[in-house]
Amino acid sequence: MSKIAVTGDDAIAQAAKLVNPDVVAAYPITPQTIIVERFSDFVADGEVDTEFVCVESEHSAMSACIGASTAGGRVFTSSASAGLMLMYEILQIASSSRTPIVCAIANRAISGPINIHGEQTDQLLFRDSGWISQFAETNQEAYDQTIMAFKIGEHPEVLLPVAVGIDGFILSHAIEGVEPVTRELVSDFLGGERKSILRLDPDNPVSIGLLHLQDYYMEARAQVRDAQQRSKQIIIDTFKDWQKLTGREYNPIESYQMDDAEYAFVTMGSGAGNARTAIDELRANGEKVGLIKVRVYRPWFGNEFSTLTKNIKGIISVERAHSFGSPGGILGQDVKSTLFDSKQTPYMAEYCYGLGGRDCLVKEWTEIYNRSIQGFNEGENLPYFWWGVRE
Amino acid sequence: MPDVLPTDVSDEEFKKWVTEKWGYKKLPMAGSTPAGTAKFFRTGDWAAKQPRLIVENCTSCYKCYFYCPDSAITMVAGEDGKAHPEFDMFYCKGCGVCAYECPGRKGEKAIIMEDLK
Amino acid sequence: MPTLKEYAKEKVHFSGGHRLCAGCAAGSMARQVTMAFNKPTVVCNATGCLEVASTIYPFTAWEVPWLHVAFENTSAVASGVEAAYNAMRRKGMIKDEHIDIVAFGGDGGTFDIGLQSLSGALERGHDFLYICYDNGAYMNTGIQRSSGTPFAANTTTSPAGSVVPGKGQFKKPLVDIVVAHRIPFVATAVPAEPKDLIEKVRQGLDVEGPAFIHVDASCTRGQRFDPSLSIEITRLAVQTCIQPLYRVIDGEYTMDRPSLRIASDPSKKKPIDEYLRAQGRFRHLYKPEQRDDLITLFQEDIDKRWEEIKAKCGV
Amino acid sequence: MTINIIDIRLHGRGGQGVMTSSYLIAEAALLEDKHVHAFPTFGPERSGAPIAAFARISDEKFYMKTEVYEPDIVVVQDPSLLSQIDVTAGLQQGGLILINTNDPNKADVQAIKQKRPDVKLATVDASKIAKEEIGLAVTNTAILGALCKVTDNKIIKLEVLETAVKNRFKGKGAISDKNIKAINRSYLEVTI
Repeated sequence: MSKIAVTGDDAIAQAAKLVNPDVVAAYPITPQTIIVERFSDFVADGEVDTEFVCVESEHSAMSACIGASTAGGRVFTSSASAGLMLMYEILQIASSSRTPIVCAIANRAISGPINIHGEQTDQLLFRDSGWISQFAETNQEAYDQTIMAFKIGEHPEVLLPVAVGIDGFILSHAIEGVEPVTRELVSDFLGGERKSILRLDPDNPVSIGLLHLQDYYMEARAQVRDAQQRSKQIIIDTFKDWQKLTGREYNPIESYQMDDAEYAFVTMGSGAGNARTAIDELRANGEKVGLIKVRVYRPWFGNEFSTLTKNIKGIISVERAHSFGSPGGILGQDVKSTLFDSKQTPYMAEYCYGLGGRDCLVKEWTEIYNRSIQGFNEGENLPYFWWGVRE
Repeated sequence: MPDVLPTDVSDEEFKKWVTEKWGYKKLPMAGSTPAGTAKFFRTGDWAAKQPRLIVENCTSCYKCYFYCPDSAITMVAGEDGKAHPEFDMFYCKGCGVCAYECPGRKGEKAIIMEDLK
Repeated sequence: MPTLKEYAKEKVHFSGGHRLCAGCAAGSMARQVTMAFNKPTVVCNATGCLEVASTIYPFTAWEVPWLHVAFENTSAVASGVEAAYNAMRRKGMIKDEHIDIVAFGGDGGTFDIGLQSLSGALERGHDFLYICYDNGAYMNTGIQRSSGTPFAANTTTSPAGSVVPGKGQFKKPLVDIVVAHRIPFVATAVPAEPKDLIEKVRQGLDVEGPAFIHVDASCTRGQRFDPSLSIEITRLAVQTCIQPLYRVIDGEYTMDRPSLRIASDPSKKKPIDEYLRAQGRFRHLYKPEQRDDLITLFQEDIDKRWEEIKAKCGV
Repeated sequence: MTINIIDIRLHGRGGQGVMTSSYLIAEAALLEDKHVHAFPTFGPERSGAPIAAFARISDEKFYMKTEVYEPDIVVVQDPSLLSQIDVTAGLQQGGLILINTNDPNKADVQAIKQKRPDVKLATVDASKIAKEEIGLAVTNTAILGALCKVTDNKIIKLEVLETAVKNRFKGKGAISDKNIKAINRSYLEVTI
């Protein structure tokens, strides 16, 4: 099929259309609005057979999603930033209720001060909630990962909600070419006609969401922990299945120019595009640098990450997110703790960049590289650094 | 092992679940539990008093049945063929609502509360 | 309409063994409500006494499918459940049968933190019945005031001190707020009138679209009275016209018999003094000295509301 | 390994459809199997405020996702912007600037010529064309015909742009034809 020109938001809406969820409960928030608007168009034009619940807040959006998913429906929603903050409480319950809700996120800075532009802190803030958390670099990835998210989340050994993040505006409002797939392909991929999976079944009544006291609470949480662990293999398998159908390769941890790399950038989302471009330029000048792109952030694929960093001298972790008062970045902490277990610990430099949508040019990525290498050559790790902040 | 709901857990199995304190690998998913399992939980030991029926004062008005908060009253046909309350002391918390609300016959209560012996 | 005895044949879907307080009116209410279930029914429950005490894992008193998510969102949860059933029924994934959906919330989960999600669900027109069991404070967490707490009541966050005599505000007119959403069915009820309550639940479930029932449910701990009096206190609420019983069907108000008797014979209307004296939460209105000023204020407010509701019901 | 990328920056005012222009360029380029990334700047600006949009086009796959700071081409949809902002900021040596104006001899247009003698300056009265052909002074489509011409159809071919316009206005009746007429006129009327 020839490519379609779509924004990131539109790509996600188109993907959700092919999946044809039973229920979409969502509340609009910039820069996610196009997803909700486009999906509303599909409902209005009869292109989907979905109950669209146009709720009065994100809190109710996620609550309605849990209700719908617990009832047995296939459920999709979408949010960002303050919206995710409002549904934060309920996000935790989505995973413990084992509801495979798919939530697309147009990542946006969190107030305050108020800002509507790209930043991943919003999605990283619920990293501990039991959600499977992924990021996309391009609109094509956003499209593909949205479809795959349903298969991963709904797998009987997983049954967890899945978040797919795209950087606000940089992807959400940017047009790129996306190679579409057919409804039939998606239907086959998701296992053909979906059977009823009634959980609130009047013929087989159960109670869900009970008060767990000291005697059972840890056991309930351990189930979510195990489901997260089990999801790793399912994610890998799902990515492979998708590749068989579309030829497009996906890995939880992606690499670029890593075969002979001595140094590596680590990042997530659209920033990886600029990193690649900088790497091309650096390589042209003889630098042995590569990129590790974390596509799946939770569960954390530590082994896959370690395999890539076996022979690496220095790691430059660059994230469009921040954590006040922490020893480093949010992603950076995962990277560091993974490296702690490896036999040869490389040097590490951590950067926070691009908060609130601030652009980071390709030449800045090169500067980040040069600065880091200088430090590594002096035999030092570089302390957590906010790139581009005026003093 | 795929996670499942407890739709086919029998009463016997549920009793094991509680007495053996099952671990997370055995427990159904999503903190779910089979419907109506509270019936196995004794709240009768909360009671300091217990109701006693004085059948000749009972008019089979059913009020005690509707007001009992604890499903501790069932209406059972007596020797007179009329329905009278029977108290399930496995559940009864001794609140005394039934006795208070009992209209009785000619001002004489059909249910009175007595100290538990 | 069936008689009370006939209702007694209906199955109760709320078992014993729950851990509500001895003499809890919410327990009586829940039992009566489930007697009205005559179709496949699903219950969504907001966090609160009823939820916590009826479902301490792995025990549940509920014999129908039951779901709890959080405190402030049970209307939204019910919205999602309804939407999913509609979609799955349309797609032929589940049996083509109607499933009744009942949502329970306390006064905290309804008047206060859950009001937004309730309003949203009513506006969207989901087909479900919301039952607010109002015991006049956050009883689950230790008797903190809610906007449903009556005037002058002593709670842990509106304590009767040496200067401030309990809650300074009158009860939020929640039923009026719900009626303003122009939903097809709104009613008030008390567990002291089981036939009336069960009828209303059935009626609320049978209408298409949202239905709402406000149940005055007493609380032995928070309102402070002997457990044996819990039903009597809700009866007093009706007799003093603090909780007039009526229904609003498609905007038409009808007064129900227990209140109608008072409307037609004003001598039957009890002064609120009887309601207040029966409860420890109003003790400061009588000791160390009787606060007739506050009791009069309270009475005037109740009288005004009673006249309003009589006028609306055309009696 | 340098990829040949054409960077375009479009200037206009909020409400004039600058975003649509950038999207149309991307949609047309995609019809020719090119690789694209096109997006507007987004701020709190409402109708009337000066805004910009970007389109990045290449025959080869590229990954870059930054805004455009050193454009090869600048398109100015609203002539009143010339005296208010520096539309030539970062414009590549020997680049191209296309301006919507009813008079190429106006002082602000001439000032750009003087300031940047190295760039190719083209003008077209897109407002007039849009008014006459579409009935609205919305220049976002009209000016793109001129862009095809001044780039010798190398970035977007006129007929491909027509297809993109048809796709975008599918099902909207005569609007599509009117826009296509406007594009064709600006293609013919643009002057360098």
